[in-house]
Amino acid sequence: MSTSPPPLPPDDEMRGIFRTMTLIRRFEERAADEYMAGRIGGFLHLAIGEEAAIVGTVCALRPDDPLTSTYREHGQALARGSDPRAIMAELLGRSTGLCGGRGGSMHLMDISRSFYGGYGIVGGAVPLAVGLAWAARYRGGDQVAVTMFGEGAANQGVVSECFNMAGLWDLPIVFLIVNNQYGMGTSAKDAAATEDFFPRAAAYGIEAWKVDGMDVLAVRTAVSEAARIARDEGRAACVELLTYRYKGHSMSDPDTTRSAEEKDRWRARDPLITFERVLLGEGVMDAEAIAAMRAEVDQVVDDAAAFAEQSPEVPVSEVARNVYAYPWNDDPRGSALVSP
Amino acid sequence: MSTSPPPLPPDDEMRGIFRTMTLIRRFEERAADEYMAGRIGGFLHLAIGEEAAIVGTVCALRPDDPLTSTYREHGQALARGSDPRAIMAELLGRSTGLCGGRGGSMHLMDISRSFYGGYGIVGGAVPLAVGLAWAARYRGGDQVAVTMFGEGAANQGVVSECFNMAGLWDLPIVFLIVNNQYGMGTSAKDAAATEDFFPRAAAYGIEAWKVDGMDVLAVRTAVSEAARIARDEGRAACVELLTYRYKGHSMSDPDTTRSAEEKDRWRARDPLITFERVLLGEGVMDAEAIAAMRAEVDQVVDDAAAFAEQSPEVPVSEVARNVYAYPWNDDPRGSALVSP
Amino acid sequence: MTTPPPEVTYRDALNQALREEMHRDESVFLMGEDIGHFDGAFKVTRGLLAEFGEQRVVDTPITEAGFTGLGIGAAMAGLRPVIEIMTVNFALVAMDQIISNASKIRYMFGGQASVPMVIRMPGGAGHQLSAQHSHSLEAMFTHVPGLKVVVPATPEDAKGLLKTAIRDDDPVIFLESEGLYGKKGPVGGDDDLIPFGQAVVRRPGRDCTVIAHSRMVWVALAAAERLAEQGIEVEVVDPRTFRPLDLGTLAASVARTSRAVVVDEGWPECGIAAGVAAHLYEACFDLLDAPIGRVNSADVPMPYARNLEQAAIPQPDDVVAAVMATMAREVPR
Amino acid sequence: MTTPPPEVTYRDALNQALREEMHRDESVFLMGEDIGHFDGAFKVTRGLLAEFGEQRVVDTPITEAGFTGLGIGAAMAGLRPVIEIMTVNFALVAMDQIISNASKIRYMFGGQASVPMVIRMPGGAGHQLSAQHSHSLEAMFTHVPGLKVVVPATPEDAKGLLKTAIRDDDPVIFLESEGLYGKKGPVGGDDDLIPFGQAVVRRPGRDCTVIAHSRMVWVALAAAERLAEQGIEVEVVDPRTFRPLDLGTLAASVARTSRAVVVDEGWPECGIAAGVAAHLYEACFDLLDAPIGRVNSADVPMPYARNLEQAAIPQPDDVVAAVMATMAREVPR
Ligand SMILES: Cc1ncc(C[n+]2csc(CCOP(=O)(O)OP(=O)(O)O)c2C)c(N)n1
Ligand SMILES: Cc1ncc(C[n+]2csc(CCOP(=O)(O)OP(=O)(O)O)c2C)c(N)n1
Ligand SMILES: [Mg+2]
Ligand SMILES: [Mg+2]
Repeated sequence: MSTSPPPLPPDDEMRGIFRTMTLIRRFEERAADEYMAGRIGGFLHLAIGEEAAIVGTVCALRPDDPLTSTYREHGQALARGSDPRAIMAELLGRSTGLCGGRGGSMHLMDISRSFYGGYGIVGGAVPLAVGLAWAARYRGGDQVAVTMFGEGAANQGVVSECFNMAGLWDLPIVFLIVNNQYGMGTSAKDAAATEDFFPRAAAYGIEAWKVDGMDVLAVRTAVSEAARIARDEGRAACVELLTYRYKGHSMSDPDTTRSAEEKDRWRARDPLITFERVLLGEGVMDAEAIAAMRAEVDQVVDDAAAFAEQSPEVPVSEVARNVYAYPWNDDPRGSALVSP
Repeated sequence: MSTSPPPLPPDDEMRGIFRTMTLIRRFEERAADEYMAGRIGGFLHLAIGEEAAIVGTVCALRPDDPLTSTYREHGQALARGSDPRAIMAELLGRSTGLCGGRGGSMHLMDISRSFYGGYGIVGGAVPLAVGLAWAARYRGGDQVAVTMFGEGAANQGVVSECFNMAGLWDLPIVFLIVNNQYGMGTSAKDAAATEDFFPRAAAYGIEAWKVDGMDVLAVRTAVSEAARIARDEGRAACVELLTYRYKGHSMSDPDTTRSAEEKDRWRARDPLITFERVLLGEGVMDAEAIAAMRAEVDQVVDDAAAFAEQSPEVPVSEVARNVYAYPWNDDPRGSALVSP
Repeated sequence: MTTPPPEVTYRDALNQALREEMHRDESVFLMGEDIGHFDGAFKVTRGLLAEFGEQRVVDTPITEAGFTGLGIGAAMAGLRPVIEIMTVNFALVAMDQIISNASKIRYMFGGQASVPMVIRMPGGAGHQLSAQHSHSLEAMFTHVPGLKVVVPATPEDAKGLLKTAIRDDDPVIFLESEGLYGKKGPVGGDDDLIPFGQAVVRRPGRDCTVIAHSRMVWVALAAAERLAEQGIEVEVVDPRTFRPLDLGTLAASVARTSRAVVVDEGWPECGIAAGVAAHLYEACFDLLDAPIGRVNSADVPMPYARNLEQAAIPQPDDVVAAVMATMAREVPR
Repeated sequence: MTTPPPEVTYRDALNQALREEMHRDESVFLMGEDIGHFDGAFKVTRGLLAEFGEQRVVDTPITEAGFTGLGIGAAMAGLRPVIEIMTVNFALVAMDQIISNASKIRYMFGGQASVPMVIRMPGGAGHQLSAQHSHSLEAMFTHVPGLKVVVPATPEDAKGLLKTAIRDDDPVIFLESEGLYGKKGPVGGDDDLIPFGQAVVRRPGRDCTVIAHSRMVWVALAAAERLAEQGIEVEVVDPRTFRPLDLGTLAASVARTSRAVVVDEGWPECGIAAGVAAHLYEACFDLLDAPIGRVNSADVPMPYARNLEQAAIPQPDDVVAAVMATMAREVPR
């Protein structure tokens, strides 16, 4: 939106951003190993390549701004500061997991950090974020709800419904379209009538624009501006973040539909490498500091994996816990329908 | 779209348009009487005030262009040439009805006239029309599918999905947003983020614009152009028709939310009166011819009502007919699930 | 000196519940199509916009998936939304929000979040609204763990159960009957909550238990009158909620009568009657003298014509016939 | 000289059916997410894009309501769409199109229009996909008149029933099991259609009838093995379609065994097991020696952790236990 390049964030924040991006990358690489070793089941969707979009977003928000995501949300939880141990334990389905092993990789939530969860139905979480924005305004709070979803999700009707509600009621919400150019194996070109997605929000009177989602500072600037519009002007905003995922859709995707050439082109723009160059160039960190940071992050990830692997399984007797607000029926084969 | 006023249609067509608009008006007034007399049950949604939008559309289409509508669709059936007797009998739930008394006012269909039906779920028929367009193209036909839906329906997510599919696949379809400014009792202003609806289609690369839906010739011109785009250029188009309904949402609506002043303002633009002036001014019909036409139409409507009232009820033994392609179970209390 | 309690309609009973709970708790708000300026399609929310303002009584666009999801999000944030889906038929476009989100959020996030939300939905047939507007979807919602399902038959229950629903910490599917809005009866006061999971005997009887809910309670009671004329005394039991289900009360009645008929306006296959019957067969297998009768709507999309529609939905005579069939059965002992 | 028939996977059996029917009838086309360039999420449509081109094998946006509705419209116009909804879980966003349109169009328009369409949907649990991705929604579809519901358990049935579905003039809900795609078996040829409404006995037995469909057939057969070791011979019957249901074959088996257990991966309330049991109680009331056992998934949203998930879905041991409970019952004659 603004034309002159914004000033760089303070050095501390720059280092924090880089550390978080590195943590996400390393954490997910380790998660992939755990998956290959058979300790993680189900789907495992990695956001490797999309770290700038995630971290640039989270660092532009206040910690109490409610955030929702898709199933590709390890990064959001990590960026919000959730314990890597609890996240990894969740991926391994252990009782120490962030969600007690009930959700797994697709359904992380850390409500104590205003991270309102990862959801598996494409587009399905977007109205929840509208509701979080609604609640903030209803209570007179100044939080801004933020929802990240894919360009594939932007084709789901419910997302348009959300644009309309947010525009109509001037809700404090930021829609972030994470355009990684693919929905599973299908190119956005084969799924969407137009190349750009943000004009769909604009058709509902929502301020909307597109930025380079590989550049963490560009994302940070855009999301800050969007959050400002939402917080200070009480209007919805939408930013499309153009990015790329380096891995398949999930660990089970052989990733054969995207050309090697295309992948290489986007790998050349790896957000971690790019940002490392900025840090070095601006003298925020030197090679030694970076190496030390990486070692520390590796340590955190090792520790998280060890913690998760050593954590106990969830007792099977607890399978029917938390279906309802009170324990309704402890017999997993029984019917929760029968009254207590 | 075009700037110079298009030439008037041939006199014959002008007369036909006026007769059809009159027929719709009179037919619906009679239907209202039948409803008040208790002979029509359920909902009865009248399109009185919207005749220009309906007739201007249908006269711009080829008879084999598939058309879908909402529950407010008596006019579409009449304009397509369905027998007024069969329509009125359907409204009365008689065996001679257009749909054998199964559908009633909301679910007229005359597939022999490529009228693919009236549907009750707001927005729900729009994808069906996309499918009709798909089928036309699949078969190499040059029909254009046309779907009429309200501005309230334009808020339903599935309509956006349809814009995307039509834009993506360049389907021969015309989306007609019948903007009568209200969805049931709620003003469009209270339900939509923007005043105009057509930009939503435009956000998907669909050619889209707005016209005066009270002017039958303006509608005819716009829909002709939209159909031309769809038929000749093989691209979707969208026209928003600004109009007004003079009656409540349905016969059971006391219609208290709209101001008398607003109603008067729109009544002054009654499409029948306006078009009558054009006919008189252009010398296409004189007062006498108009009176004769009205008498003839009244005759048709009287006859339709008499026919319907005298028609037999549907035999109750047929309640389970047409659930499936073959008669599955004749016992209305039995289960169609049990195999024959 | 005892004046009879004033009678109010089912519609107004609901209105009272909403008003009282909104006064009691600022976190309660209403949202739905035409509920404000139009007073609601069935006038249940009449006057509430004027009383509570646009922040708490919200007219929505026709986007059921969107605003149901909004309600879920707001509930996660601790508000208590009461969402009106104009009729249950339109819940079909919001099914994903209800089943994938509302019913699962507490569980799949390990208990971190609650969804204290009510989804009010009128439903049922009988007004010639034909196939797309006549659903009774109790079975679909009852199928889903994580939801609570409430089906009031009287003004008193409508009020007391709605108040309970609003204070409940789980998502409640609150199914009203379009055919009952005008029904009058006494109602409780501000503090008269009716707990979930407590069936009620609407009419005692020894010969056969008739289980019916919502509008079908009245159909069953009409049938009971006719049967009484023939000396058959049926016990009409109203479960009032299907999640939770008060199987104890139902089974106790069947244990006394040895016979049961379940009346349900929904379709027969995998329906409420089948579901309740399955429980009763299991609970009372040795006590039943005859197979449990099921009275459902015909297994067809609802027809428009009045005579067809009346033939397709359960009538008192259908209940009479089912009870008679049950009674006529030779006891195979 | 008799070589055994070649074995193909359930996945490839479906692929054969699609390919053969597409060759046979030009009006058949496939549409769904990732079915073309990606070969389908479960690779069922592998190679078909290359063979039939983009007009007949169509990758869609992620808009299940939209393209399901498109399919319905195309079917009304006389084409034969085979829509793939990537998994049944995502059918929840298309529920309105399926229930309000597909199932009702023939009826509510008095027979003027047909909807000759197949909606293919993989489903079921067992792969740790947790709450939003593990549904078995057979009961919801079976509830709805106007739909046909098909649940193949073997490659042969997958192929033969899919061919029948494609040629059928009504909307067919074709539910595949994610857990069966790799299962091998013989399949029929080009003309081997399997009619709807014909149950099949998968294993004969005299002691108890076990009714199971789709993946549960294999769970039931494993249980049957274990039971046989104890001298209990169960008869495993697979209904293959729930609409129509071959109650005759099911009831005949129960009439022989006097005992039944229904195994169903869906939830218990108003589920398939309840629905089938209700029919059997009615058909075989005097012949049953014990209440019909129901083995369902736990009444909970599906948990992620492997041990919890395995505990929540029906296992052979659960079937064994249900059969034993049925057998242990004192016969009250
Ligand atoms: C309603 C629905 N349809 C289909 C799927 C299967 N699915 C999971 S992720 C995905 C692709 C989503 O693409 P996008 O929104 O761009 O997000 P990305 O995976 O690229 O982050 C699909 C089709 C689903 N989970 N939900
Ligand atoms: C999905 C759905 N939600 C709600 C309704 C109830 N309803 C019927 S018509 C209507 C208003 C529709 O407004 P609009 O689309 O503008 O069409 P109009 O009635 O003005 O012609 C509503 C809310 C419905 N039929 N379907
Ligand atoms: Mg994507
Ligand atoms: Mg309107």
